[in-house]
Amino acid sequence: MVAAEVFLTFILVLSIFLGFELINKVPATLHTPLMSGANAISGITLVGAIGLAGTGNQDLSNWLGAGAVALATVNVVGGYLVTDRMLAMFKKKEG
Amino acid sequence: MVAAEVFLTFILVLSIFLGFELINKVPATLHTPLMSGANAISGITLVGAIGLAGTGNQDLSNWLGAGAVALATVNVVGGYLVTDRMLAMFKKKEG
Amino acid sequence: MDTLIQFAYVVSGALFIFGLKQLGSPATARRGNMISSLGMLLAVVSALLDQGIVEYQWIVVGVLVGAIIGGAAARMVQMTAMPEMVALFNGSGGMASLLVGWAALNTDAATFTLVTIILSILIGGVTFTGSLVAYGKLSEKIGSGAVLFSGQQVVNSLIVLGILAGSVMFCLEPANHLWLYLVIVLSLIFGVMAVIPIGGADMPVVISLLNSYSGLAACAAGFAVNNNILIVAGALVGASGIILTQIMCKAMNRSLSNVLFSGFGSGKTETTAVEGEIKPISVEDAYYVLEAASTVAIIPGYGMAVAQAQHVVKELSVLLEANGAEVNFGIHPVAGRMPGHMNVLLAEADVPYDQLLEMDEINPRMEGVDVAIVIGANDVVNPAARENEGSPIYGMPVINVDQARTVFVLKRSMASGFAGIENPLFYKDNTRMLFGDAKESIGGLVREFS
Amino acid sequence: MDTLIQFAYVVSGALFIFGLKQLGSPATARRGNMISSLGMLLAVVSALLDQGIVEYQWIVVGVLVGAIIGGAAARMVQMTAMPEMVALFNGSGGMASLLVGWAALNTDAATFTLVTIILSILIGGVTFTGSLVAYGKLSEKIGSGAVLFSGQQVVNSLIVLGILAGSVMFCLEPANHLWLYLVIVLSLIFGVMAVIPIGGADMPVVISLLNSYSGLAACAAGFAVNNNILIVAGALVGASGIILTQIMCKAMNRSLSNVLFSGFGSGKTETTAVEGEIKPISVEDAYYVLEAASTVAIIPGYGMAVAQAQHVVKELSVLLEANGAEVNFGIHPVAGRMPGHMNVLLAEADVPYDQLLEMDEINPRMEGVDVAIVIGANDVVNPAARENEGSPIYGMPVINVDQARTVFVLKRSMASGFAGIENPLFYKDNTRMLFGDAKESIGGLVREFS
Ligand SMILES: NC(=O)c1ccc[n+]([C@@H]2O[C@H](COP(=O)([O-])OP(=O)(O)OC[C@H]3O[C@@H](n4cnc5c(N)ncnc54)[C@H](OP(=O)(O)O)[C@@H]3O)[C@@H](O)[C@H]2O)c1
Ligand SMILES: NC(=O)c1ccc[n+]([C@@H]2O[C@H](COP(=O)([O-])OP(=O)(O)OC[C@H]3O[C@@H](n4cnc5c(N)ncnc54)[C@H](OP(=O)(O)O)[C@@H]3O)[C@@H](O)[C@H]2O)c1
Repeated sequence: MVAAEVFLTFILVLSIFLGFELINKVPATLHTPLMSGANAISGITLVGAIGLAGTGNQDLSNWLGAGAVALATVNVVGGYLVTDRMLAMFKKKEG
Repeated sequence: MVAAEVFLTFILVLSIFLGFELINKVPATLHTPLMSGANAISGITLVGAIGLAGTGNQDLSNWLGAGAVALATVNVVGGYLVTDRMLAMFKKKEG
Repeated sequence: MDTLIQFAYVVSGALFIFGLKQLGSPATARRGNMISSLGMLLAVVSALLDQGIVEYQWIVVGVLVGAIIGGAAARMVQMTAMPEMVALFNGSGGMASLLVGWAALNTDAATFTLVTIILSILIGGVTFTGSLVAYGKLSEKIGSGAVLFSGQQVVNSLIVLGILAGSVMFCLEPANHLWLYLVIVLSLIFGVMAVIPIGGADMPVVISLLNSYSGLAACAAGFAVNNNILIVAGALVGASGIILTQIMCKAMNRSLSNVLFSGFGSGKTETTAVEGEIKPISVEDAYYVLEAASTVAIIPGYGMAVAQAQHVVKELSVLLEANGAEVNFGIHPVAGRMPGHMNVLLAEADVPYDQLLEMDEINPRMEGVDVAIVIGANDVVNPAARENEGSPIYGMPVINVDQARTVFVLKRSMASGFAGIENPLFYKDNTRMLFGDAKESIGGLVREFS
Repeated sequence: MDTLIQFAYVVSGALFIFGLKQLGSPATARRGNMISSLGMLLAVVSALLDQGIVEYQWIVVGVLVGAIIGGAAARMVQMTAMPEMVALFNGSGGMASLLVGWAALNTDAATFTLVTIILSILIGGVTFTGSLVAYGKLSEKIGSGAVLFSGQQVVNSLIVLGILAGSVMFCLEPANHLWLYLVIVLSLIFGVMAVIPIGGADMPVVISLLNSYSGLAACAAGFAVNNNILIVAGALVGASGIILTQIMCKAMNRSLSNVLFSGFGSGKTETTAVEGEIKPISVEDAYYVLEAASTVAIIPGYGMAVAQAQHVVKELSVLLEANGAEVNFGIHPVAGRMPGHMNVLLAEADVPYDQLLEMDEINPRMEGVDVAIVIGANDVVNPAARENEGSPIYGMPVINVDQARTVFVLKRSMASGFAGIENPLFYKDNTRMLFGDAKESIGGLVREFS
């Protein structure tokens, strides 16, 4: 009965509010990792790209999808690794 | 394609997270109004009840719906009014 | 049109969220409540415009009846009776969810829908009777003690089993109404059984929890009638109730399961051996001490609500300030019978909210306080919680009034507070007991000052 | 199966949320990033299990290529080059969204879908080229100044009009690929045009904003392919980028539109009349002063990143502490070229994060500081922001090093910082300039100590 767009919009609105609440709490110390970590999450496009790159049709859509898979993966893998590398360096004073 | 239940669950999960983030910030001073204000919101069942009370069939469903309309309205009207009455009393020191 | 209505629900969800956000600060809280009510209005109007609705008369009747009852109750309730009021509204919301779930039933519904229907009936039913019992205990219409009897656990287990079995059978055979009725009746009974073993003073925790349940019931009803806004709003309420419950439990240093299942406050008192003697003081002598004090801390508790003393307390604080003293209020998170109870009462009496200090703010200052006036508070100022490992409230954070130079305790007798335990504070060297109804004692002080 | 996959997306959304929550505290941040990456893994695996997928070879090739590039880049990048790296990743994400939008196109799509497709192409394209230009400016592969030419506004307006017209025509005639290509090309051009008029030092703001856009592009792509998790994750990223942008603008006391449209830092310097004389100091003399200091505040800035001096700075701080001094770091929110830039560099050098004080924490203590060592910072310690109403950075909160007993400023010359304005700090009585590359100067101090 209810159209998918409605659900999607609802989800969008809720996520935006949630994003604001969550990010507002991150302290300045962590802003660079936050930036690269969020960047990695934006690689979620990968999930959309996978569906388009695996249709089996040798058409434009498929090639575009494959390209998107590669680019989004750069974002995901690079983003998470570099964030982890940064965060591994953050240490509390012992004792 | 995607089933409505999936969307609804997504919405549920997001709302719960959002609820926790929002409420956690409310200071102790406002806990009573928060409680009655939240209570008023839970009267949202009214929206569901309206659809059931207006079918025009003179059947059990209709009567149950009408009953639910009355009860939920108590919750909504009473809840918002009493919260407002309480909050109207909260004052900051002048000057 | 239908899609438009659905988008209106999105907007009203956003309004609820905005409203709750603004409820987070005293300066914007009132606006927040308005915004939230606007969201509700929008949702209701949208629901009314739905094309599925062919007959408005019963809706109008229902809304009128509900609005009159709710409006009247909200206008007339006394601020001291807030907890009871919230309990009643809660119950009403729960029953509404039960009815919606029931009404949404049609025999060719999918299993998923059937499950959500039975959930909304179950949670709604428990919320309804549970809230009524909580109301009864709070308003002392029924005995507020914990009701415990032998075999209680067996009975409860049987009820739970019955509910489970009934629910499963209902989902398998939705056409057979027997199962439906069974679950309705059992969930109503279960609501009663779940709340009677809990002592009257623990009712606030129960009410918060039931508040959360009423939200969850709305959620379940939302799944049953496939409506987003019920789910969003219900989940917000559910989260809010759970957080308040947690806050209270933490402030009492007890676990939720301890509150729900242990029958605390049911009369089994654990005596703390106390030494020292009780030193009563007259209103006149108390006046002389206060006259000379330059910093005064007022710590209100449940007794202030009972005595309805908030207005005279405000008067006293003004007089003390006029006399050159610095006056602060120290508010314990579980003082009274509901979270934020003291704040509401003092707000009613026009005490500005920035004069109310939370426990963590006032405790460090306590050593510099000349006179701490304890008004009908007992457990929340009990030093045994800090000192006596054997005390049932050991570990609960309290306001350390005993560190002030002088402590006045205003109460009617030596009776114990809700926790039913002795309070060594009353026997300390620097404590003076000002016996009598709080309103009268403070009134006496006010008269001395003016 | 399909429903199962969808529920897996719900779980992975929850994991992203949990992950971001844990990113909120240094102690749990690393775990948070893991949780978030777990969410990503779950989402990707679920997508792979989708029954619509018949051929895996191109997916595998794409993932391998991407993983190798991304992994290598992440391993090899220097911490000082973080901003450039993020810009590149950003661009890559934007391009991916553009391609997904394009690939999702089929001519019998509904108008709503067409709108979301064109949105994801548009936002993705702008993000892509915008990020590339930002990368070029930051890494100084292209001139970092603001590029302004006459008629720029006219050109930009024409591009925007072209995009609008193309988008509308595309939605009306999706079969005519001309409109699609027009929008793609124009949005790529627009990305360039939007970023070139912004000075190199404002790039961090631009990157944050583009970060936000890349999230929004993912959202739009999510609408286009009807996928919840894209929307949730995209919105979270969108919100995060906007908040970081706001924080930076606020810390610079400028509005976002001022950053985006005014070409600040494009060479037009506003001279502040300064009095006093410059007093250079040698490493040796600086050592004697530091030896006697009992409280030292270190204020790093962009120059520390340029000189890669973080490790010697850490050495110096350890030596100072061994010498009995209390050492704190004062971190301005926009020190460096990226929010949190200094924190990451100092973390790399093993400075514990509880030794890093934010501006609001260190400023009240500044009067008690014996020596403030300013390492390659300039604008963030410029007292003109506090004192000189005519200064272009007037009103920007700064670290008040001039209130310390003695200030050492380490920089190579009298050149100005990013804002291109004079710094009266250098002329104050209590300031000594220690000229030279920061790494060498500090290295010299370290040698004196040991
Ligand atoms: N606030 C919440 O959310 C919440 C929730 C759950 C449980 N609780 C529990 O409730 C308790 C609250 O502590 P509390 O210190 O506020 O109250 P309390 O410990 O219950 O003590 C109240 C005191 O007020 C006195 N009193 C009653 N009527 C009075 C009157 N008319 N004039 C003067 N005194 C009067 C009583 O002594 P007399 O009879 O001698 O006068 C009694 O000792 C805590 O144990 C807390 O754990 C609170
Ligand atoms: N962090 C952010 O997120 C962000 C975002 C947007 C804009 N900004 C802007 O960036 C600026 C940051 O301020 P800041 O004080 O950190 O930096 P700054 O004002 O740009 O000054 C950096 C100073 O470091 C010196 N320096 C450069 N290389 C050096 C080396 N190898 N050794 C020693 N000194 C060296 C330079 O002087 P010499 O050339 O004489 O050595 C320069 O004066 C602010 O204006 C801020 O608004 C920051």
